[in-house]
Amino acid sequence: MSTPEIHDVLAEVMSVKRCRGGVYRAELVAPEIAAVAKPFQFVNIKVSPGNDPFLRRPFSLSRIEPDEGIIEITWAVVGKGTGIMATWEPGREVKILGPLGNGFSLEDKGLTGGFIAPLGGKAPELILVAGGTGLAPMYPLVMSARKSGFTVSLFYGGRSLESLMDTDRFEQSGCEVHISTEDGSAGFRGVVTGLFESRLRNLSASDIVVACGPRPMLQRLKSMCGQRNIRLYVSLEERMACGVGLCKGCAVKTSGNDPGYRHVCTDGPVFLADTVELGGE
Amino acid sequence: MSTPEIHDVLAEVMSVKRCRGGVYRAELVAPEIAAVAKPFQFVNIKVSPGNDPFLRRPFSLSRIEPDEGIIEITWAVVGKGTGIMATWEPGREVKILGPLGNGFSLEDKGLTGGFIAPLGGKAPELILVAGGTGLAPMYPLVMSARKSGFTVSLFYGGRSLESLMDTDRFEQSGCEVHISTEDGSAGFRGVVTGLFESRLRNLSASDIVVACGPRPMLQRLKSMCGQRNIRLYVSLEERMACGVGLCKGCAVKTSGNDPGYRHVCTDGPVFLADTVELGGE
Amino acid sequence: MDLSVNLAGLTLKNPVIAASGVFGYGEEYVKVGDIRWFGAVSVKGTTLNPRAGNPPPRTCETPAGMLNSIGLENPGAKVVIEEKLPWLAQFGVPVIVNISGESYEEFRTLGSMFSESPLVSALEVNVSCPNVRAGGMAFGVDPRSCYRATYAVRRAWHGPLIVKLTPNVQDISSVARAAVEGGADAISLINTLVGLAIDIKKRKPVLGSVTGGLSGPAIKPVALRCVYEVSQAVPVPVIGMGGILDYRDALEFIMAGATAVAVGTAVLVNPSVPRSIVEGLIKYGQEEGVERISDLVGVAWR
Amino acid sequence: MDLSVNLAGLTLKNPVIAASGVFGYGEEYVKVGDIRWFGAVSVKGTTLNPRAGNPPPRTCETPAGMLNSIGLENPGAKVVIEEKLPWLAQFGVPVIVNISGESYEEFRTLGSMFSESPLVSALEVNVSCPNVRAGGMAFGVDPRSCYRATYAVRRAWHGPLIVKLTPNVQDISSVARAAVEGGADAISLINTLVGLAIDIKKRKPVLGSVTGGLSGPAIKPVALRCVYEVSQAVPVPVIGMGGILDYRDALEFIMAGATAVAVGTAVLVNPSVPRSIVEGLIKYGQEEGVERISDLVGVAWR
Ligand SMILES: Cc1cc2nc3c(=O)[nH]c(=O)nc-3n(C[C@H](O)[C@H](O)[C@H](O)COP(=O)(O)OP(=O)(O)OC[C@H]3O[C@@H](n4cnc5c(N)ncnc54)[C@H](O)[C@@H]3O)c2cc1C
Ligand SMILES: Cc1cc2nc3c(=O)[nH]c(=O)nc-3n(C[C@H](O)[C@H](O)[C@H](O)COP(=O)(O)OP(=O)(O)OC[C@H]3O[C@@H](n4cnc5c(N)ncnc54)[C@H](O)[C@@H]3O)c2cc1C
Ligand SMILES: Cc1cc2nc3c(=O)[nH]c(=O)nc-3n(C[C@H](O)[C@H](O)[C@H](O)COP(=O)(O)O)c2cc1C
Ligand SMILES: Cc1cc2nc3c(=O)[nH]c(=O)nc-3n(C[C@H](O)[C@H](O)[C@H](O)COP(=O)(O)O)c2cc1C
Ligand code: FES
Ligand code: FES
Repeated sequence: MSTPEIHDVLAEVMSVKRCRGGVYRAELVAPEIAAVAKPFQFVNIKVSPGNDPFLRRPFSLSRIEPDEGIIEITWAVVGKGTGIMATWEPGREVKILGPLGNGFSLEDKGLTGGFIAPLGGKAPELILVAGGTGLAPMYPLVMSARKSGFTVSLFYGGRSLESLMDTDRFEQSGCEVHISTEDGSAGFRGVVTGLFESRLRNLSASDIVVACGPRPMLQRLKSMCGQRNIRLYVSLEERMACGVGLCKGCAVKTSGNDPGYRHVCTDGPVFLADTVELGGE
Repeated sequence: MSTPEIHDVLAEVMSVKRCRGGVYRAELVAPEIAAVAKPFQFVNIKVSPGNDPFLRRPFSLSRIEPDEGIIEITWAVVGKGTGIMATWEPGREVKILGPLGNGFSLEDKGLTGGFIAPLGGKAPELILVAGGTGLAPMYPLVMSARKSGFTVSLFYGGRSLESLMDTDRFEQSGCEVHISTEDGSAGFRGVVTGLFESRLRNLSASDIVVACGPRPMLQRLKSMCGQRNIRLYVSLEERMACGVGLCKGCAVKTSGNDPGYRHVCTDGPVFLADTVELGGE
Repeated sequence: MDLSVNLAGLTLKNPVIAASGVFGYGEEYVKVGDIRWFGAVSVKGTTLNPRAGNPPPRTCETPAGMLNSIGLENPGAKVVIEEKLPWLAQFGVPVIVNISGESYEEFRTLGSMFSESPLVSALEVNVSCPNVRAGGMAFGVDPRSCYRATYAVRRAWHGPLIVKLTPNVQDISSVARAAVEGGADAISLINTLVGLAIDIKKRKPVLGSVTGGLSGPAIKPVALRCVYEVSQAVPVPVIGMGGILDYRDALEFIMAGATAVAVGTAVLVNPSVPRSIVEGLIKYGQEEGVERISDLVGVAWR
Repeated sequence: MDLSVNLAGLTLKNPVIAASGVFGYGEEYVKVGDIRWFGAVSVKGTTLNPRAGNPPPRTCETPAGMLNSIGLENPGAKVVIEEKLPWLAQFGVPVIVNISGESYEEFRTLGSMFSESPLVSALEVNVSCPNVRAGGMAFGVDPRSCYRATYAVRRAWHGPLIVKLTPNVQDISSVARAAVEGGADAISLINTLVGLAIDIKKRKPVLGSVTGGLSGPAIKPVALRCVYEVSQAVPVPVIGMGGILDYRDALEFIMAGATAVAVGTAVLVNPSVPRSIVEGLIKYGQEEGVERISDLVGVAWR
């Protein structure tokens, strides 16, 4: 595990907007964090001064602009903290701690080496599967994967067209985008794992699937990919207090006979699916 | 005791400004409260949504404009709640409960009757003695006392010129204003009770003194007026939770042999000085 | 959703009760809210003789809560029976009289005095007040004395009997069981936690009587734990309270095992809180398809 | 102002200690803060054998606080002695090892194991963890068992001995006196209050292990009351903790009788909190003309 540089900065909110899918997006001025952050890293935010809410809230980086010194986060309003964030106005300053977690970079995992010069005719593929706000952390990975020569496709699903976030930036980066909605209002009618199933057949052992979304979706993917021996990485969420490894609160059970736990904030948030238990209690 | 009409309204902040003496002043749109409020009544304000701060905060009405449907409050920043209030911006909505307390009106106390047509040559006098933010509730009383034919003078003191609030509105209402500062930077050098002492000699039994300020100031006045049999009313503050008589939290000890307590929010905030104990524990 | 609940033989139209001590005897409340939104009201802790209460300051804000050391300021049982209850009866809301004795004998006397009044729907035996020297919490920290205080009232009072417990103990379930053995028809919990605040300017405790009782959202997790435990330990209904501000908090208590809930400190901050909770519960029932609020009691452990 | 304090023979350069459980063994902390701002650090509760901890979810926010049910996840005493302490020693900050045993025997073994290490400045006997089944809080709720657990360590360990108490009792002073009789040189308090939260969507307790320990500002009044009481009841110094966020909170504890203070939950929200407290205390000392922080210990009751 590398030792990330973690900064606790008072960042200015540069912009906040409500986007498609009912999510909010904010750009924050945080050069120290933008300079070193990797895909799938996150920040822990003190949403407002005072004790209500009391703990910080973790959010993935949905865009990283090291040159401009800006990071972006994208969130759905699900409770008190995210509700307050929706009322942020430009100029406000918020305390953010980051970048946190190991993130996920193809280089770190030693995955790019063999693929840049593909053996056969087919370029190695990176398949992203996202449900709901699970799309947020995907974009920085697309950026870096394209640089490493991967073909990238995204499978993204939600309840309905309105619940889906905008995917333009993915398309503009040369990523093939496949959409599913449960009500059929856009793309494939059904859940995203159903849509992904057709593609799964054509994947080979050198390809990689990275998924982020609700636990049941991740569970299903784990069994699908497991059956076909496809390498699956899952990004996990757990209730967090510190986000940096101090409290041991964000435990996730390791799979197999090992009775232990790993921690989302220091060992994750991305895990090789085989190494963790995703089963609902 | 009359039954006041109490309203819990969501009032819009119309203006907030920082004034001389380092105090803040806000105008709130609250027609229901403005319509019925009397001098020395107060409101209990939920300074911000959420639990921090948790309880409401009590503030006297420093101006009442029934025709415009506006009330004004004036405060010093002394802690968390008043600090947040200083960041209020126009357009914000705050929950305010009021008007609270009995207030102080010369009519209610049966004080005006004999004075409107003075017996001798001298008009009855109302003397106001204020220390610090104790000046805030005085202005509405000046307005109503002038209507009732009283001669009104104000004795107002603070540490220094900078610590003093603006008294223009008092002068404009035909109130004689006497200032003291401890450092001599304006008016009489010394404490306000010292300044008031010279006037005390000329007061007669038909005159009334109303005081608001720190306890030690009120204590001193009580003994000064007591010696000369001058009727003194004091406006008291106590830590409050409800502000309406539910919790019995705002107790003040009654003087004499009676071992009981009275409550600032329902029996006050103004008390005849003789009836309450002001002594520090 | 049917909001009515049955509490020790008493039917409440909704499960939201005014907690003792934040409602007085209703006279002040009517100026700021409508009593009829409450399923029942518990009046201020009442003693045999009138009490003036404790020296000020009596309250102090704390993070997400407050300390109080009111000290059972009340006009005494006689005045309550002769003046307060007849007035309060006009609203048609069941009245629970919260009583506090300094001895078993006093508890029995209070029980028989209130037996004479037809206006009392239930008695709530307060063995948990941290703010008085004699009696108060002392009876509630030990199963034996809790049993005896309950039994003293039980002998004199034949209506619904609620015993209100303190969380300032190491095993609240054993105290609850003792109350049931002593004749309690319901258990209400929690009363306040003993706390203190220091005024760093004066370098002294803030409260005139040094310690006080901690209430409000801060104590909600402790209260929920007590309800979760006690509702599984005793066969009688539990009234849950401690930090309830909205219908979601109320649902937490009900799911943890409370048959009814009480709102204390919230009333001081927001007098119309019973209405907003009742309306919130109704909306929740519609959205989630819950027919009877009582179907949710204890679902978290059932 | 002279911030140094003497704690059971140990001199700390300032009175701000990292509370056990929010600092691990320092490895994560160094990435977000400078250990040297602490007067001392108390490491994660350490057991004889490694512990994996409790099932998730392990934390949950509550009003002005949080619940945790970590369950003493730690690598065991051997790894701590061989790997963690030697690394931590480089910072020159006194290290307090917080130990938790499942039996008196285990407490004694832990005492003698840590006696072998020259890197331990003090032992803190944790008889107050609400999150483990065996041992944990059980030893701290009863004066006799607290005495025995303390004495078990005392026989094996001759350095400064701190006993950490739980507030989940009805009379914390008698437990504190028992610890002193058992050989404690200092008392630290408070550990967390037992609490619970319900997930109203799932209709189940939030935490994987149902109940958890409540910490943070919410519990500050309870902690202050315990410090105020215990510091008057025992002749040894008290380390106060529970909800301290800033230097004002620290002053409240010191005035209430704490010789030193510890910060727990605050570190999770704001890792650089020790620095801001130390700087705040220095500024306060200048403004108020206080020469030694130790002059303020217990002024609220002295
Ligand atoms: C590493 C990580 C990265 C994340 N990235 C994003 C992101 O990019 N965009 C986004 O919208 N959300 C993200 N989340 C989830 C986000 O942190 C929670 O939605 C947020 O903390 C909820 O705060 P709240 O105050 O609005 O909700 P609360 O009022 O605290 O709770 C509302 C609901 O959210 C659930 N919840 C609370 N905290 C968490 C948590 N830490 N993890 C999961 N569920 C929780 C509760 O169970 C509850 O049902 C991430 C979480 C983690 C752990
Ligand atoms: C009837 C009444 C009328 C008032 N009118 C005014 C007014 O017109 N203008 C004005 O500036 N202030 C007024 N006050 C005082 C004002 O309510 C307090 O200054 C305010 O509540 C402090 O809030 P805070 O959150 O800023 O302070 P906190 O952080 O809560 O406390 C800061 C300091 O203020 C003290 N304090 C807290 N609450 C009270 C209280 N209720 N009474 C007295 N001291 C308190 C505390 O001891 C502490 O030292 C009035 C108080 C009462 C009871
Ligand atoms: C100001 C105040 C006065 C109280 N007085 C009483 C009382 O007289 N009798 C009693 O049994 N409980 C009394 N309580 C305790 C409450 O009834 C309730 O048990 C406790 O406050 C927890 O609920 P809450 O957090 O909703 O306030 C009082 C509480 C407060 C805040
Ligand atoms: C996540 C977490 C883990 C904790 N682990 C321990 C522990 O291992 N041993 C211990 O004695 N106390 C433990 N505690 C209790 C704290 O040391 C402290 O006593 C308590 O949290 C109150 O202080 P606070 O409000 O500042 O957090 C833990 C607290 C938290 C929040
Ligand atoms: S959130 Fe604290 S260890 Fe992960
Ligand atoms: S503040 Fe509640 S009775 Fe006066």
